[in-house]
Amino acid sequence: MFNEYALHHAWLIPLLPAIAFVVIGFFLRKSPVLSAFLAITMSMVSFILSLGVGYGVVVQHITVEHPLIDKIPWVDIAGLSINMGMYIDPVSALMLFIVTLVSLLVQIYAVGYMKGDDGFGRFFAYLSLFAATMLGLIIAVNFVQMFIFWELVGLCSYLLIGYYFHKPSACEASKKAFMTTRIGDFGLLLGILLLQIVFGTLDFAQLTIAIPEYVQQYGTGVLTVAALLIFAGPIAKSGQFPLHVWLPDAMEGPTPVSALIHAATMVVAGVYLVVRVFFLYSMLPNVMLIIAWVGGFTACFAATIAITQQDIKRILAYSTISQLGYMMLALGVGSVTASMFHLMTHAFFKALMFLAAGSVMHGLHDKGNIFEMGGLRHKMPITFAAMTIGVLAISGIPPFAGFFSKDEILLAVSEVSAPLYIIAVVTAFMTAFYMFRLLFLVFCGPEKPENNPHEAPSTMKFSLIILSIFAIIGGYIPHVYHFGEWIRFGDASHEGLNWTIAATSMVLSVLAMALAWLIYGSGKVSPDRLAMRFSTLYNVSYHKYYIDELYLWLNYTFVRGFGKILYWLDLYIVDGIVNGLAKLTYRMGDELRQWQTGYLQQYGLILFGAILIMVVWLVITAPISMASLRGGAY
Amino acid sequence: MDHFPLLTAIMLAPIIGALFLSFLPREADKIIKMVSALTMMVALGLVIYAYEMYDFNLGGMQFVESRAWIQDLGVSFILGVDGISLPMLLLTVLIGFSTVFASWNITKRSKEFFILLLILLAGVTGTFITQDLFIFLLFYEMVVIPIYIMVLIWGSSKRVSKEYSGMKLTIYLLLGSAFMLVGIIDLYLNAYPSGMRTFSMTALAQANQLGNLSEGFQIFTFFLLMIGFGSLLSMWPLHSWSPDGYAGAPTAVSMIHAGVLKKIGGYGLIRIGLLILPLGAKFWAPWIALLAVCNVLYAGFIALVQKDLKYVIGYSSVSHMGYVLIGFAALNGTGMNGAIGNMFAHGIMSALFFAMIGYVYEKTHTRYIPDLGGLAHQMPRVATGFMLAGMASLGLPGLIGFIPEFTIFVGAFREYPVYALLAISGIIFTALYILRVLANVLFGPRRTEFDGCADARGVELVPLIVLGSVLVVFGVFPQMLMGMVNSGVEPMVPFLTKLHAAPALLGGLFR
Amino acid sequence: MISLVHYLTVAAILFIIGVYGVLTKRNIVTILMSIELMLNAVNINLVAFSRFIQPEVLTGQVFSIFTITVAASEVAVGLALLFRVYHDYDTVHIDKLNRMRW
Amino acid sequence: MDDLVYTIAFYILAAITIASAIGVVTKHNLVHSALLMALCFIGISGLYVLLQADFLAAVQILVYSGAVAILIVLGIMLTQRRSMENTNPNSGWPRGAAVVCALLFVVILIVIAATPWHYSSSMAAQDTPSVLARLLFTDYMVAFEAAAVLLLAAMMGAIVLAKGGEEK
Repeated sequence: MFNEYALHHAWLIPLLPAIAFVVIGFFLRKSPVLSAFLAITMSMVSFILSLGVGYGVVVQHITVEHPLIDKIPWVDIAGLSINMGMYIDPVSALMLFIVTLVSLLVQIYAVGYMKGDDGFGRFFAYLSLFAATMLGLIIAVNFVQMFIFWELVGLCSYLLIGYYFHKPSACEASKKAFMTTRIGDFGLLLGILLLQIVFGTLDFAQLTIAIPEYVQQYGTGVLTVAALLIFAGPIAKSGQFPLHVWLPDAMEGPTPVSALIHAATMVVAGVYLVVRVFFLYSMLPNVMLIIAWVGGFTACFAATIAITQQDIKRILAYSTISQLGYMMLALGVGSVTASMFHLMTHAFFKALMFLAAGSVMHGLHDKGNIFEMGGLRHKMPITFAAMTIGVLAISGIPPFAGFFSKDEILLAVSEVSAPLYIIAVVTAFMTAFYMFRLLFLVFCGPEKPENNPHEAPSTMKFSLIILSIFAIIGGYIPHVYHFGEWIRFGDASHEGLNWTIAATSMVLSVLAMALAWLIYGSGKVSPDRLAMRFSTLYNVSYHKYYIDELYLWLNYTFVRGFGKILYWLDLYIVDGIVNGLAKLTYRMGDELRQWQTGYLQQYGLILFGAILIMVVWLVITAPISMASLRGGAY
Repeated sequence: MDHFPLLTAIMLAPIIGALFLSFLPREADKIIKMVSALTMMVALGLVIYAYEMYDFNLGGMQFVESRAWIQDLGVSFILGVDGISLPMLLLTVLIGFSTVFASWNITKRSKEFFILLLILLAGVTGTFITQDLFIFLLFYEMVVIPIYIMVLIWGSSKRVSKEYSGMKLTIYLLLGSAFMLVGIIDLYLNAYPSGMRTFSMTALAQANQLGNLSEGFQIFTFFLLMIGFGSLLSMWPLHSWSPDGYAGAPTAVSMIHAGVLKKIGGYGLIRIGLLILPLGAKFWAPWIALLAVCNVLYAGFIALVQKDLKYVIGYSSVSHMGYVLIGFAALNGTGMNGAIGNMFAHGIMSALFFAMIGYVYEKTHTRYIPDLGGLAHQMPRVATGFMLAGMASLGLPGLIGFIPEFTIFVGAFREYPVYALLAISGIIFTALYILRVLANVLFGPRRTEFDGCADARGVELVPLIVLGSVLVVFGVFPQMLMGMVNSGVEPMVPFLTKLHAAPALLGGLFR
Repeated sequence: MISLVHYLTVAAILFIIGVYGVLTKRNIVTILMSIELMLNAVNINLVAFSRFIQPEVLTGQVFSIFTITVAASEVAVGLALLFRVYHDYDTVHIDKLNRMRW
Repeated sequence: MDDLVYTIAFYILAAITIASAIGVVTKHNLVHSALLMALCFIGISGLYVLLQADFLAAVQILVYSGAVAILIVLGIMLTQRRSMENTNPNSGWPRGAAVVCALLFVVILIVIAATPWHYSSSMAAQDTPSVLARLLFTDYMVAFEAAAVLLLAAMMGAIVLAKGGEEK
């Protein structure tokens, strides 16, 4: 009964938070209690509905091959018709569950975290809007709907990163986020247009049928281009190299936002998009290879940066980039299952870690540098426990969630490419290292007297505890209950753990933990000395490979420089011609007005003279004869 | 005339208002403003009624009124609207209604200001509803003169003096109309033999099918019209009046100018250029597409480095007109739909932008971007308007700009993949300059020097609410706009298909 | 026999003398007088036409009467203007009144 | 006999008219010019008599030789303070003007000579004043009234102009 209702009213899931946004935005902004209450209630209902959807998917045997689609026309004009609707299959049901869950928990958390902030109502309005747009993206039935909500989540991200708009750094970060993703969107839009031109439709269900036929008939040339262009969108949105630069800066937003948007949900939209259009990518092995390499490179690259960062949220941000790279890698080697599995577990443990980090910063009055922290485990036991669970999960220690999903990915990669497998393993090692580094620096060691930490309020603790539970069991339960049979592309992948691979990664993680303890926990090896020793490497990593600087330079030199040159052209050439013409007219008038002597008699003389000349001229050239000159007969 | 002359009433409402105003004493400031608001409200109500009553299934010209006027010349007073002109009409009165409120704080010679404003609006309304070229020109000239006076008296001098910008604006518009006039007379003389000559657009549109217009003639005349309408639409390189003109003009004129007047250019290109001279349009379309790309990118880049708010939006509107042009140049139903939709969308967003800039300037007395900052602290409502307009401008889905732009891209990509690709890259630069403006003007630390600046309140909010809600509602339910536009474009689709099929020179289909 | 041509010739001479006066004299009064001469030349023409071409209808003479009326008004206004000019510029010479130049 | 008298009278009157007209534009003394103008007008009225326009001849003497000449003299009186010597000088380009006038005259003569005039043989109207009065008050009623208004306007204009505006 309920699952039936939920399935056919899944469009309510995004609509309810949207209503919350409108109501809060227009009426409740001034009232923190009411706006939080409304936002959380709507999220709660959405969550329950998506649980219903998930249950419905299971009992009604809705599979990836037989999705439930419902749509209504939105725009219908000559040559283009766009529908809006919902596309329910196990993948989107899973995403609905993840997003509504994390969003609900983050909103509850934010009640405590944002308490007393001036823009409390505004914050919840934005969060609701985000939830609405993200959920709309998940149930998209076609590329246009996907693109629309894709852009809108970008807007929410922009608004929320720039939430503290009085901070110049936040403004810059929000601008950067929007711009960087916009570049990706450009590619995405082009790809979508290309598909529209080729197929005349952008509907996922129709394309699923049309594309294999097309490939059989015409080959993959155009489709490769389209697929690569579309992949530009995920590159930007999911922070893949080289458009990852916005994600660390996005940490200027409030921490709940970082947890919700820039860790758990929005940034995985790119992964989700690739999964959604896997019917396209699966046809194009070359593109898949590119995706795999982009993902693998990003994973390793971001990890190397994370090692030397000092800001707690930045470390987590680079870790997010790295993990997103992992998911892309999994997709690139063709395993939707592994990718989605990791997406889910990552959402749990990364949100958990971000919320724990928020709790730390909340306790330390917005201090972010991990070297200024230490010994917090005594004053903040719950936060400590939560962070520990998160770190264990991301490092792939069994039986925490990350272990199972990571293993799945490594297994999938190892079957395709050895170099990528090595990269993935190295990344796993580095991940464990920098996560434990963070954990040891923040929570172990001596307490710093200047810090006066206090444990988080109860709403924050509530969310931490719930997410901790998911981070613990979120890997094992799905693993046991045949995750891969539901979430897949093509045939169900194999079950069970490959113990060689699992053991390798586990051993490496433990080694990394030991190394981190050696350097940052026990103090046996001084981190400063290491930094001095490998100063070039350290600096390059610390400055994120100078990519930000490069982009800034490119922007200033080329884009703005070009703008300046064109403006000069406009002012002095285009407008110069216009003004020159005006000046020419003026000059001519100036010359001609000299003839205007003011002597009336001169004018009269010229007048009569001219009349004479005209008469004579007319007679000579004889357009009028003498007879007509006479003026007729009288 | 068995039904109520709706269109005449719409056009006459501002004129009657202006007449009424001229009898009011100049001290009656409040009453003058209220009368202006009232007349525009009547016009708006009538247009919304017309929009609602328009029969989609029937399509074509509706609410037609026809009276003979100068029979010797073949001029008749024909009014009528279809799916192309009705959105433009709605745009005109929406913006007209908002401008009255955006000018609420004018105290200097307010009587003259509102009289001129209403005359201007009546003129614009007339150009969109008339079906006779002669009357079209008549109304167009009626528009130009009030603008000149308004810029000179109520304008502001920044980089260029208001005299310069007023002069530039007017001369460009008159120059454009001179080309237009020559083209139209040319057309008039050649379309039909003496004795059958007429200015009626419908009759002239038949002339091509009858084979009265040779291809060479069409190419030449379309060129004249292209220059005329192009300079109105600020087609590159005839655009340079636009930023300077907006910078000098008072808020209301900038709003009307960017919002509606430019659209007369696009409207004319479609209604007169394409429908009457299809072969000319086909010949010139690739060139228009090229110029459109220039518009988009060139103006977009320049907008990046501007320091005056109005210049940013001025160049931005030049850039957006590039999308309209490329949509037109695609010469297919999709592109045409997008071009017309985008004209409407751009009208609303640029008017909102200029209204907000007007408020900012009024309160802070500066438009220089580096001097501004953190205005979201003091003026959250104005900031909301700015955000809405900015986001619509960079084509955010869910606001009015997205669907038309997307439609244009679909239409143009099919015909000119390379041009379209370049034009689409404009979305990046648009975002760049819009975000730069938003960040530098609205965000950042609170500046104490603006603490005294009050947020928009009372009637000042009307433009924000009216235009903002149109922005959102038509964005969320685009079919409300696109359905109407489509009802005007759909009948043209077979015509356009035939045009595409016609060989480049001397097509048998058109003989 | 004196015919129309004679009268027209006399009128033409008179008219040309008037034109010459208007074109050459400095004094505004003389210019006014020359204009009167021209007007009279026209009157002679009108009356002569009336006499020789349609003697039974006196339309030409009626026109002459109107011309005389207009000429009288013109003289009155012209002289008034002359007084103004003399009062304001202290001259009656037309070549001094060349302010309407560049 | 009548013809001869008529011819002689015409030539004498024409000579007076033209000679005095030439005097108007050549005399150096303005007062002489004015008086010669009056003489010229009298000559013209003589021509009117020859043309059997007796009413017009009377009007010519009254209006031109009387009113206009007086006005002109008054104008001279009010604008000339010093001696009357050389008050009517030439200016500009007398030679050029002479050439233009001569050519113009030639053109007019050609036109007059080339036109085939169709003379009417019917008798001239007698009792011109009553005929004219009938015409003026029937066919030319509107024009007549307009002329009246014109005169009134001219009078008011002359007064306003001569009086001068409010001195500020």
